[in-house]
Amino acid sequence: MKNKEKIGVFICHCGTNIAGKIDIKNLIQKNSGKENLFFFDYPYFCSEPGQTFIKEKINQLNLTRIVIAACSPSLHEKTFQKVAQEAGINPYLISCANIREQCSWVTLDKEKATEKAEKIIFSHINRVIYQEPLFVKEVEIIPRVLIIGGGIAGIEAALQIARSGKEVYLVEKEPSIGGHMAKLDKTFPTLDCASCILTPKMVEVRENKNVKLFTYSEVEEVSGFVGNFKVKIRKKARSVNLLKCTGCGICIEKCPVKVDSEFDMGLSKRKAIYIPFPQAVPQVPVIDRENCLWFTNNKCGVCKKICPFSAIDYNMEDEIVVEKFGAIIVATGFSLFNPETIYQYGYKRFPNIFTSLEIERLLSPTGPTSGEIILKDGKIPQEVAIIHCVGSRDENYQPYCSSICCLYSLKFAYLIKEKTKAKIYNFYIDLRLTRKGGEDFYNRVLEEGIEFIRGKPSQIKMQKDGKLLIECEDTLLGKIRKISVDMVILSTAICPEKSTPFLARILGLSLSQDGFFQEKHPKLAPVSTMVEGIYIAGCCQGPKDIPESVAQAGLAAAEVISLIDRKKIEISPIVAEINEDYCSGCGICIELCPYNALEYNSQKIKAKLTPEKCFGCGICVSACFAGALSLKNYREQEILAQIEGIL
Amino acid sequence: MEKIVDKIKICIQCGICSSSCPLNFAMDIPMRKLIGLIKAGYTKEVLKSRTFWLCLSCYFCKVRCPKKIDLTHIMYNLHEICLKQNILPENKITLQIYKAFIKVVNIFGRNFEPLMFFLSLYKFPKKFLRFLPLGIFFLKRKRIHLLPYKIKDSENLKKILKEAESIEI
Amino acid sequence: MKYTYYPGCSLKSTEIGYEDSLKSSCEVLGIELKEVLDWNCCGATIFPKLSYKSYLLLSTRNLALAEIYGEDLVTACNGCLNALNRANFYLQDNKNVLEKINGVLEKVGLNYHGKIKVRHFLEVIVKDVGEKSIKEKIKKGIHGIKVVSYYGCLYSRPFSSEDPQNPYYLETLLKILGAEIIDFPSKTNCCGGILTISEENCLKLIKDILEEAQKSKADCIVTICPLCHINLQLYQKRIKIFMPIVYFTQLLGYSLGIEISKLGKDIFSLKGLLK
Amino acid sequence: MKDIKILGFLCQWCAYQGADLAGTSRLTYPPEVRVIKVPCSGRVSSHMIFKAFQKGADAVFVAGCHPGDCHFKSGNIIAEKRIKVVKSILDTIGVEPIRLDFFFISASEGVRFKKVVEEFYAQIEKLGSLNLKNGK
Repeated sequence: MKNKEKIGVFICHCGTNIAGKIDIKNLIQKNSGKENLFFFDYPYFCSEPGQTFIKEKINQLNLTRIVIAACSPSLHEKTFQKVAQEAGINPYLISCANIREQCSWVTLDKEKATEKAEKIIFSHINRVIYQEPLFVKEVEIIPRVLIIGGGIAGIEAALQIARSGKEVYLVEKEPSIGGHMAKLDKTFPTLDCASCILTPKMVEVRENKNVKLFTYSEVEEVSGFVGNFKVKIRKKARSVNLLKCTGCGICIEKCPVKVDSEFDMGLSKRKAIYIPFPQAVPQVPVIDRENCLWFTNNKCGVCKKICPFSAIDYNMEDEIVVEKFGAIIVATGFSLFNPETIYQYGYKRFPNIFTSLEIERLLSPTGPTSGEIILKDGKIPQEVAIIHCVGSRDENYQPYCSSICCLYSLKFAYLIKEKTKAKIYNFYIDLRLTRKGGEDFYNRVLEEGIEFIRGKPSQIKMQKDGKLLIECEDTLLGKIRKISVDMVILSTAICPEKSTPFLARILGLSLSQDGFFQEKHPKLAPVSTMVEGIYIAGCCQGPKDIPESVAQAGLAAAEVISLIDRKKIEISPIVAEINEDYCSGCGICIELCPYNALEYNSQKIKAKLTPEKCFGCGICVSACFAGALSLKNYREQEILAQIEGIL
Repeated sequence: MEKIVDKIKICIQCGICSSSCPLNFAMDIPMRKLIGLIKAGYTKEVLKSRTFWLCLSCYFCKVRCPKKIDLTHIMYNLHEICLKQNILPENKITLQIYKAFIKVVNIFGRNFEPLMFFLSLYKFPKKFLRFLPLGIFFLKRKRIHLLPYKIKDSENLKKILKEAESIEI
Repeated sequence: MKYTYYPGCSLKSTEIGYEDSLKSSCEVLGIELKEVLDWNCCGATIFPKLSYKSYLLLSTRNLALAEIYGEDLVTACNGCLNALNRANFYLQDNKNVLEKINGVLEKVGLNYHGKIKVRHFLEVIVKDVGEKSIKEKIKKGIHGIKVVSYYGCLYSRPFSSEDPQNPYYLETLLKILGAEIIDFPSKTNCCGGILTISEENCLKLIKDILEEAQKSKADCIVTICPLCHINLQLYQKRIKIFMPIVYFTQLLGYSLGIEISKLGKDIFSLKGLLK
Repeated sequence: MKDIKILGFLCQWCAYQGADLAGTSRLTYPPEVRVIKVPCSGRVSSHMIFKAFQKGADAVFVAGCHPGDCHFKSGNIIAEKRIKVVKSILDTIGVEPIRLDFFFISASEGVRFKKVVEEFYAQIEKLGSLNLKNGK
């Protein structure tokens, strides 16, 4: 086809990132003079003057199509689309050639890189000729927000959004909100009490009329798109009527069954009907059907008999709630690494070895020992060891740094020293105390006379006298040391929450290498995801402390509020198109479409497309033998032209 | 040596290898330090050390290393480098055992413990005499073959063993 | 069930009892073993120290010979298991080295394609034969015998489907046979290997193991490796701790009703306990 | 010998991001490997693959998200199946089926992207360039 379009090709130097590898001057010289092609180069086209330069050239030369040869379209395609639009060209008449991530950065040889860049650029020139102007559509945003996870991040985000007057659904899988923070005793480095600062927020969640609380509930299905997500929530049968119950607790008192308390990390017992902890929100118990005698043996029934408000309902069934949301925030937090898999540290094999959350419960005044640090035999420990990086920074387990263990280990050292006067050893590899006040706190801990040994212990052995022997090389002294202690604390790693892969699948999010949710951009879009309208906050994105989680929650809330206040959102025009004249009515596409956007029109014996439901994957297009279907911006002739150019 | 440096680049000197080693009490340089010395280029000190000659191939260091460095393999490499430069270990018997083992395998294609035992210790009469009663006590309790078995293709094996020395890996 | 069998040198020279008990147990369990034809030493832990290339050649020759049979290769010696596995994985990761080694092997008409799996006999019995069919064939059982299981280093480290520091198949098997299992934290500690001959320090390792077994009041230590077996047995006189050491195949064979005289002499030390 | 040309179709959610990550991590791979972005690996039609061979590609690969990770639920699985069919067609017309392959590459697998294309490249290099006598 003879090209009648005037095409502007803008090649970016990206400083030396591209220009250092690709001989742009030569490339332009070789190709200048070709009919209807206009080449330009510039150090940074993404910069303000760079953008102005493009606009000027468009207007001067009356360009009709644009090819930008620069970094990956994932980064700046939007920027250049905007530039084109401002200069009067339809944003879908530009094409971005990726000559940085997929050419200059991955090729050693300069000549080869230049050759490859040329091919890439020409493949986009070929394609841009065939591109057609497309126009974005607008849809309304539903002013309701779903937050998954009721830990500190979820609570903070919920409150921020609710305060702005928008409706929030807060879904938590446990019987109470509060998350891990509710289990903590004091928070580093200021040593203020965790529940003293968390409880008021939990109460506010309960009081705020804009927050609809769904505890003991899980998200099961998500469909739709930004502005209009359709979500299925399963409210697990609590067996206690939330409206009738006053939280008097008489049922709990009379329940005969005792099982390990999850909240106290198995260090104390709870009943089969229980409220996980005193400050729980809501203050309504739940029946653990796996252990309740009524459900296991069809006996007992004491709680029902005794309840003065007849709030107990054994016949309660799971309830499914389906609701539409404009945006979703995921704040599902983390799970703690199980050190049982590290055989040499003897967790669960020997007594008096604790994980960090277990110690938090021991330290807590509301915990199983009312805040006293005691051994299994009731004695006060004389020597305590704290082992850092258990499961973290270890290729055999979690390769990443869990970020907060150093500081919480120092916190344990300080608090235990204060309570027991024991001698305390910290076994560390590197101390990473980068948070505000971290170094001051380190100094305070050093002044307390707490010992620091740089070395990763190789094993913990049980001695005859019941003490635990830690073997370790003190790497600063170059000496093998064997230290016997009464108690060992394992500063265990922060792992992705167990439901993370499932949620990633139903939400369409991707996971990073560590198994946490992947953010859209590590620096500039830390709480956004690749799916528009879904945000992440807190530890589900990676290990972090409370201030960071709160900051992320605030940012996620701000993003959501700004999204909803836009009232309308543009949706991508890249959808399928059908030419009914060609359709033979075979129905293959209908079966393949993942979104039910195609239906069978039995009257016409043809497929019928609903563009609003289409997400633009193009699966139907490539399966259509008749060539009746096409995908806008990725039509067959566009891609074929691109193939021709690149080879 | 450069190949070794390449493998230990990611070492964070945590010291778990040193304290995991069952013979760490007998070493002059802890393993972690040995790795550090290699990294820093103190090749002479490294090769003079007796640390790696004590390697029992128990792989505790390898499976516990948080960076998954194959330390056992590095210990093996150090043996090889030493022999190439003719640096011999303090404990002469260790090397003699190794040499005896290789000799027996070279001749027969398989190992034969009694013969290997003899070849290892006959140059060290004191040690030999200490072991003799143990050996006899042991042999009395066992049914053993009295003569070594020579594999059929032993000549060819010897030939290709020699040839293998010339390949580059 | 068919397997290719690599005995290793020890089973053919000093540890004949181990091989006898292994083979007779296999017969009862219906396992068909085909010995690799004209196999050679695997290189153990000694060849790789002095010349890694020679070691690769030795092990690869065995692998190439075993590949002809097409079944999984089983061995009952930890040293051989480790040497063959190490070579196998190394060559699978470094295809260029495999090509070079094959270049040498071709001169004796061999070629290794890297397609074999090397396994320990213990794993075969627990995983492939399985609890059900062992239980069906048990005639006597070893009820009442208190055992500690000692794996040594090279069974679970560094290549194993089990926890490298806490393997459990041996306990699983002994439990099936009816023995009383005593927890033995030193189960994968090192016995000193070949260096026990030259390094007096290694005696401490053996002493620690024997001491712990004695303290736990076990009747015997069950081993799965000829070298561990020799080390634990040989130095008892010098350390002055006496403790019967038996192979797992001997207890297995006994349970399956094989005559005690066919199982090797080690098991005589347990005669008083076996009914 | 003339240069080998390899064309890849990468889904924009996973494989293309993986290729970008290989770039951001400054990993290198043969410059003869060139890629085209598609919205989903399921968009790649058999027509496009044949066209690529016809226009001089010596090998073609399609890469999408890992099973279960597809942004469009199942486009990658459909693509994988389609590739198998196209492979058998290639076989009947005398093109070695190994010149076409399907890979699962996630957005976080920059290193894997490099590894996969390098291995694929080496495999095709051994095979030599494709000689299509009279086109198709």
